[in-house]
Amino acid sequence: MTVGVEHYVLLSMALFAIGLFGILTRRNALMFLMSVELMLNAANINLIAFAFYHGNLSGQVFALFTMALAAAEVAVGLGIILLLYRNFRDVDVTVPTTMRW
Amino acid sequence: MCMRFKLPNVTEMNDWIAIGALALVGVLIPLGMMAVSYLLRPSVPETSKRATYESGEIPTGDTRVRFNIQYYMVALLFLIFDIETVLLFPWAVVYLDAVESDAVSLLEILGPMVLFVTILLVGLAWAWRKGAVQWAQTPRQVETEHNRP
Amino acid sequence: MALLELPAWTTLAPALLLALTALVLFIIDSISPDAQNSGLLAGTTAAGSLASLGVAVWYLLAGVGTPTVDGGRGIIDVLGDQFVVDQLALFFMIIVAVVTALVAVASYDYMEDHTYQAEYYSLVLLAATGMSFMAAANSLVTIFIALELASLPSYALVSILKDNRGSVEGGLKYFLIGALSSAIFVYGISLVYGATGHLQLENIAAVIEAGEADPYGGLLGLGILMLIGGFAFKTASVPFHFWAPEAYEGAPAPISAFLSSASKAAGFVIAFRVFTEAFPVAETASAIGVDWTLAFIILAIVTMTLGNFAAATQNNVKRMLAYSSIGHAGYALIGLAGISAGGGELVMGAAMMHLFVYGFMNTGAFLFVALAEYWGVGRTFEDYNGLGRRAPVACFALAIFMFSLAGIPPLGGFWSKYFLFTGALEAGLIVVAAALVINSALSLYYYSRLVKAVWIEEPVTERDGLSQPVGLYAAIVVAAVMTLALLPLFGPVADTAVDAATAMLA
Amino acid sequence: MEDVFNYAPAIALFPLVAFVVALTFGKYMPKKGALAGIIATGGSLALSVLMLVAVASGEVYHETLYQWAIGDAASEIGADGIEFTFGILIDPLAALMLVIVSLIAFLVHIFSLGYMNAEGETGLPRYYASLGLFTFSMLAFVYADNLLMAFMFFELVGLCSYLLIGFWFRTRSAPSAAKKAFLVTRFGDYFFLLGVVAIAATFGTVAFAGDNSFVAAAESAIDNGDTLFGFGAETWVTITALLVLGGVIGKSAQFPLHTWLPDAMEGPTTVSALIHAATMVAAGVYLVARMFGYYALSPTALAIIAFVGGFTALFAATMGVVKDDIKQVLAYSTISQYGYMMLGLGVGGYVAGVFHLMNHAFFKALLFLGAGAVIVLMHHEQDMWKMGGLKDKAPITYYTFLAGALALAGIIPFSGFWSKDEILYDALIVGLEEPVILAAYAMALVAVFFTGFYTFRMVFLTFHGEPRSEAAEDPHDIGWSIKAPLVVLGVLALVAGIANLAPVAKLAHIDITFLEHWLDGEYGAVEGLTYSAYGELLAFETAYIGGEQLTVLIAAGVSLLLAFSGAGLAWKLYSVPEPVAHKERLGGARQTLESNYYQDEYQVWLAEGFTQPLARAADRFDQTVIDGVVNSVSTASLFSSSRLKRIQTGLVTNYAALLVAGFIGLLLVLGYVGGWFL
Repeated sequence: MTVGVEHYVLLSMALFAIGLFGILTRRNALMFLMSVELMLNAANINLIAFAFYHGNLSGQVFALFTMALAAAEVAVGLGIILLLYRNFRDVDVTVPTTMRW
Repeated sequence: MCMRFKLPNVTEMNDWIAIGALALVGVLIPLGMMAVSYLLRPSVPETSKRATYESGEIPTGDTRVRFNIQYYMVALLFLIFDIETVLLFPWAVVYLDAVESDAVSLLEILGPMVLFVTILLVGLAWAWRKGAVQWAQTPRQVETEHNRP
Repeated sequence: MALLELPAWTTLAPALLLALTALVLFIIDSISPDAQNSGLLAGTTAAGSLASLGVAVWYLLAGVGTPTVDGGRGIIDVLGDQFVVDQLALFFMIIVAVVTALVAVASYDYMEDHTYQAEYYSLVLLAATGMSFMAAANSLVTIFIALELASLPSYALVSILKDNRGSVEGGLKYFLIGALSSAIFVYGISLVYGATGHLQLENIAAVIEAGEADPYGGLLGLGILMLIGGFAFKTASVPFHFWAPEAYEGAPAPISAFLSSASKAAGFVIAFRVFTEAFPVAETASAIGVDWTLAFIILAIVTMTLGNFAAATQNNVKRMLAYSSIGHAGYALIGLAGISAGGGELVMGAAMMHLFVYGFMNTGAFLFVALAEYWGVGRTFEDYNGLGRRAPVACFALAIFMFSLAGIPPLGGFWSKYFLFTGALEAGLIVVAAALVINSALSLYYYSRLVKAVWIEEPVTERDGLSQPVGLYAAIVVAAVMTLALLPLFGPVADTAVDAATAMLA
Repeated sequence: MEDVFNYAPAIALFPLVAFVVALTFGKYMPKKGALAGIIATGGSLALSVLMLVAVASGEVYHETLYQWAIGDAASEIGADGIEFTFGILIDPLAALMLVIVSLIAFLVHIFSLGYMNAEGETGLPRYYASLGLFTFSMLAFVYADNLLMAFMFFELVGLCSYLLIGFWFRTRSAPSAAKKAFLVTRFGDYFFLLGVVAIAATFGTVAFAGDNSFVAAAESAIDNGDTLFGFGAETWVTITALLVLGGVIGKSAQFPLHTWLPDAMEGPTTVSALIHAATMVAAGVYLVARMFGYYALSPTALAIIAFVGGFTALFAATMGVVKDDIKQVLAYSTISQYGYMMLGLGVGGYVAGVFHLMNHAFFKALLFLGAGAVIVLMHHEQDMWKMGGLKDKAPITYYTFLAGALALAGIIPFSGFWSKDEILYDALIVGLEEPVILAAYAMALVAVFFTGFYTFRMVFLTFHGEPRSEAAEDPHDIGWSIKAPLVVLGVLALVAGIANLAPVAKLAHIDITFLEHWLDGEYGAVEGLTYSAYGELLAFETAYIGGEQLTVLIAAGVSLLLAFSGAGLAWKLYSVPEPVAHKERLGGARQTLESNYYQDEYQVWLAEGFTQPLARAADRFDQTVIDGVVNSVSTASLFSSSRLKRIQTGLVTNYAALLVAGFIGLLLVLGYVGGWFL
């Protein structure tokens, strides 16, 4: 039994679902961020697997870009989470609810 | 999700059933054990049980240790500049081949990366001037910090 | 004009100029990190965006991007088809540059005493660069990068008022929803890549047209839906709109203007390009079993209804505008819902016109809120009561923006909505057209409420004379004049938009 | 000569400029804008004469100047699209009318110097501005080349008359008279507008002339036997023609929409002269002449025009008999005379109708200006019973007024005789075959008697006998600016008949019917807009009483006899040193006549008894049902709004959950439609 591309797809979907689950349940901003990273990496798995499957490199290159962008996103995100802590004394994303409706 | 995934090897689905069953069993056994122990164990709540395990030592202070903000700044900078090397890597792989081939001039292979690094350098210079890599605060920075509203 | 002699990458100049200006700002700030020369910073930003605007207009007039059969200089591919400069791209580059310029001028007063001015302006320019590149991006790779380049500075900009709880909360929500959306988006890209083996839009279309993607219909369908999710986030469409009310309300008002006008327009341009170039309606439908326009029909109706209904009972002016901005995204979505195998250039052109007009009237409206925040009069409708007597010019401009947003003839907002309406009818989308009419009628209620508050109601408290900040006033007046000037200019704008749409659908 | 036509737009634009100048700078100008008006109308007159000469030399002008809308809806007859334009059509009819209008306007402006300026009126810039706008509208209306443009300027004419009738807006009566004029004519104009829309929708064109005019289209539709909107082509043409006629009846003060005109005497007398002679009232009849080819297609419409005209002629003339106010008498005479014109056009006497329109313009302007002069003489007294004996004190006024009166009464050889006789002759020869027309003819004939009577009653009461008041004994001076227009018009009233001496031509067999040749396009005309072209369309049969010449003689003789007997009766009753009123002899009819046949009363009764309750009911319906629906819709919207916005809970985790739920919902819908789950 060889490892076909469909296995990678299932793996990435599982990873994606785990990330999504984390987003829906975790209230800690950092956990939220990490869940997003999981989802991005799920996409990366897909990209590299498909690049291998289709025999072209564009998927792999795109995965590199995704990684770089994910890092940049984390940087900005951490900055915002720091501000969150400063202003609300907590990193719970459900705390700031001054604006609603 | 049972969408129209046309998996190439339909006959291998039998193996999948086996794997699925294994996974199910693998999940059910620990869950069952936890459930049994939950039902059987005696419940004696005590504060020391909830304390952080420090190999017998009594823990002191808060769990969360506060770091200096400078650690954070440097970590962020490291994160950004570190990840950019990922983008340098494929370029480095093809660099020699490109230099040797006649189809691509040296400017075409070198130019974009020089530009990329230049932009990074501008960013680094800016961060430097803003004091992001300053390990200790200079008197001047302390002063301006005070003057801020 | 020695245009043809210039290398192809120079056609990206409108975007590159914005990036260059951002770098210049970094250098300025590196040279004197502690000086707060807001005039220099705002001036440089405005100059850079005006240069971008000028170049884009010049290109458009010179025929860059116009198909050669129409007497233009042809659609220009850059970097191996990763970018493409055509009329569509230039049209939206113009919108982005205009809004950036207005926001930069207005920020001069709004951000006067702020600590992080250099960061502010360079982030604005970087986001604008991203939006400008979005207009030209022609591959899913460049689209994603440009989109992130637009998004990341936006997150920071929304929360740039570091000690303001609203600003931080808005930024946090914007960031979290944005991160989730971009994860969904990039996953959608990976699925489309998996189904077709390409990331470049024409190649994807070629694979789909050849029927080679048919075995992976499920992958492709899910991927397309996830792409729609990414666009919906950028354009603040339901159900990815949740960030918008809080982000717009919490952000500095010029940033709200920037995001709701330029960012939305940029989101639409990639949606237009991806769905017209990569996923031809009929062939994609045979691969995934359903017209993707269905998704946009649903989104359009739900988005405009939710936006307008939620706006109707707001007390906070800025939040009302935020919801109205969601409603307008619903209107513009009709441009995608109305595309069909045979046509749709009219309705897509109408959506482009709407975004163009919207770029002025909505920016102007948010800048008025910026002015009110500058004066410190308060945030609710009641706080705005009687401003017309103190500041007639700005309030007159506000009335123009409101009536144009509501779509009162003969203002520009009416014409673009009218074209959307006829386009929807032509495409047979009677329900969408009806929703457009009902929502427009409802929107008149809350728009006129603001005009009434400003001009008719008695002020709740006596207030002294209001100052007249030069930059904010200039930006508001320019936006108002342009909203009015679009009356005679609407013909050329409409022609350009429909030409661009026709070229895309050809 | 062709180049002359390039200046055609200026004919109308001059007065428009005068309007702007008088409005903006009138206050600072020496004569408060009068000079601007005089120069402008003088210029218009000069250009109009040039146009007349150019048309006489065989040129015509038909040019579209500006296209302001194109529709691509197909019309009922299948023509693709419709264009709405502004254009100029100068053919013999328009050229003639341009000269008349600009001449009268010019003279009225001059007269105003003496009538308004010298009397120290206030608000003169407003007066001259309105006059300029009035002239502009009428001139543009005259050379409009399509029905819609004509309608627009027709409305503008109405607006200007409103402004001018209400010039003395501080009095009680003037504003209400102005409102009445506006509303009554507007009532007719509704039908006109409907007619324009119907014609546009039917034929896809509103052009008067050319191959793609609605007249030509209607003709071919009738020839092809088309069915238009479920009617036969001819029936539909009749319906649309009658709709347009609604506007004509309102503007030209025909029964039953004539009631506004006598009240319009509240305006300055100069304005009355302009309204009655050349602009407002003339516009209606001119419109019929302009689109005569269309009416010629429908004998029914023509017969209705003729009958309404004949009836109005008699009806108004009887009311004029009992009036004491000099301007009131003239007002009823105007209604009556326009009845004649309608009769003339209605029986197919296109030339006769236009001829009378021209002659009437001259003598009615003359009479009104003369009356204005009398009013100045009398220190603004208008009651004829307080005048008398002015003959010797103001000879120029007397003799010119007399010339106008003779023309009005139709006494040979004054101009009125020739045109009125021609109308009656045309009516007679058609009437011998058509009983309806014969009835109209009979009424018009009787009206001749009354015309002679009230005209000379007015002359005798005003100028003859002994002065009956202090003012009449010591009249106010009048200047050259009053006398000069009177003299010009007096000469014209005497000699204008030469233009078309049809009876003489028929009896003596000499070719002197110049106007007929003119309108028949012997000098130059737009194809299809000529007398003979109309003649071919007409379906009326004619007959003679023992030969053409005898018929001519009988017609002329009878009408002359009646005119003389009317004048003679007036002479017997009123040409005495101390005339007394003879109204008692009328018995029960007196009250009816003095109340104008209770026309106002029944129209007010209609308005109060029928329209007002209907309006109240509609208002109640609006207040309760419509507003109720609207309010409940808004309440429901706002309520759902306040509920709907609650999904924005403020908790970002909820947002993420809703986002995912929304996405999955979309996925389910698309997957269900696309059959992904099968």
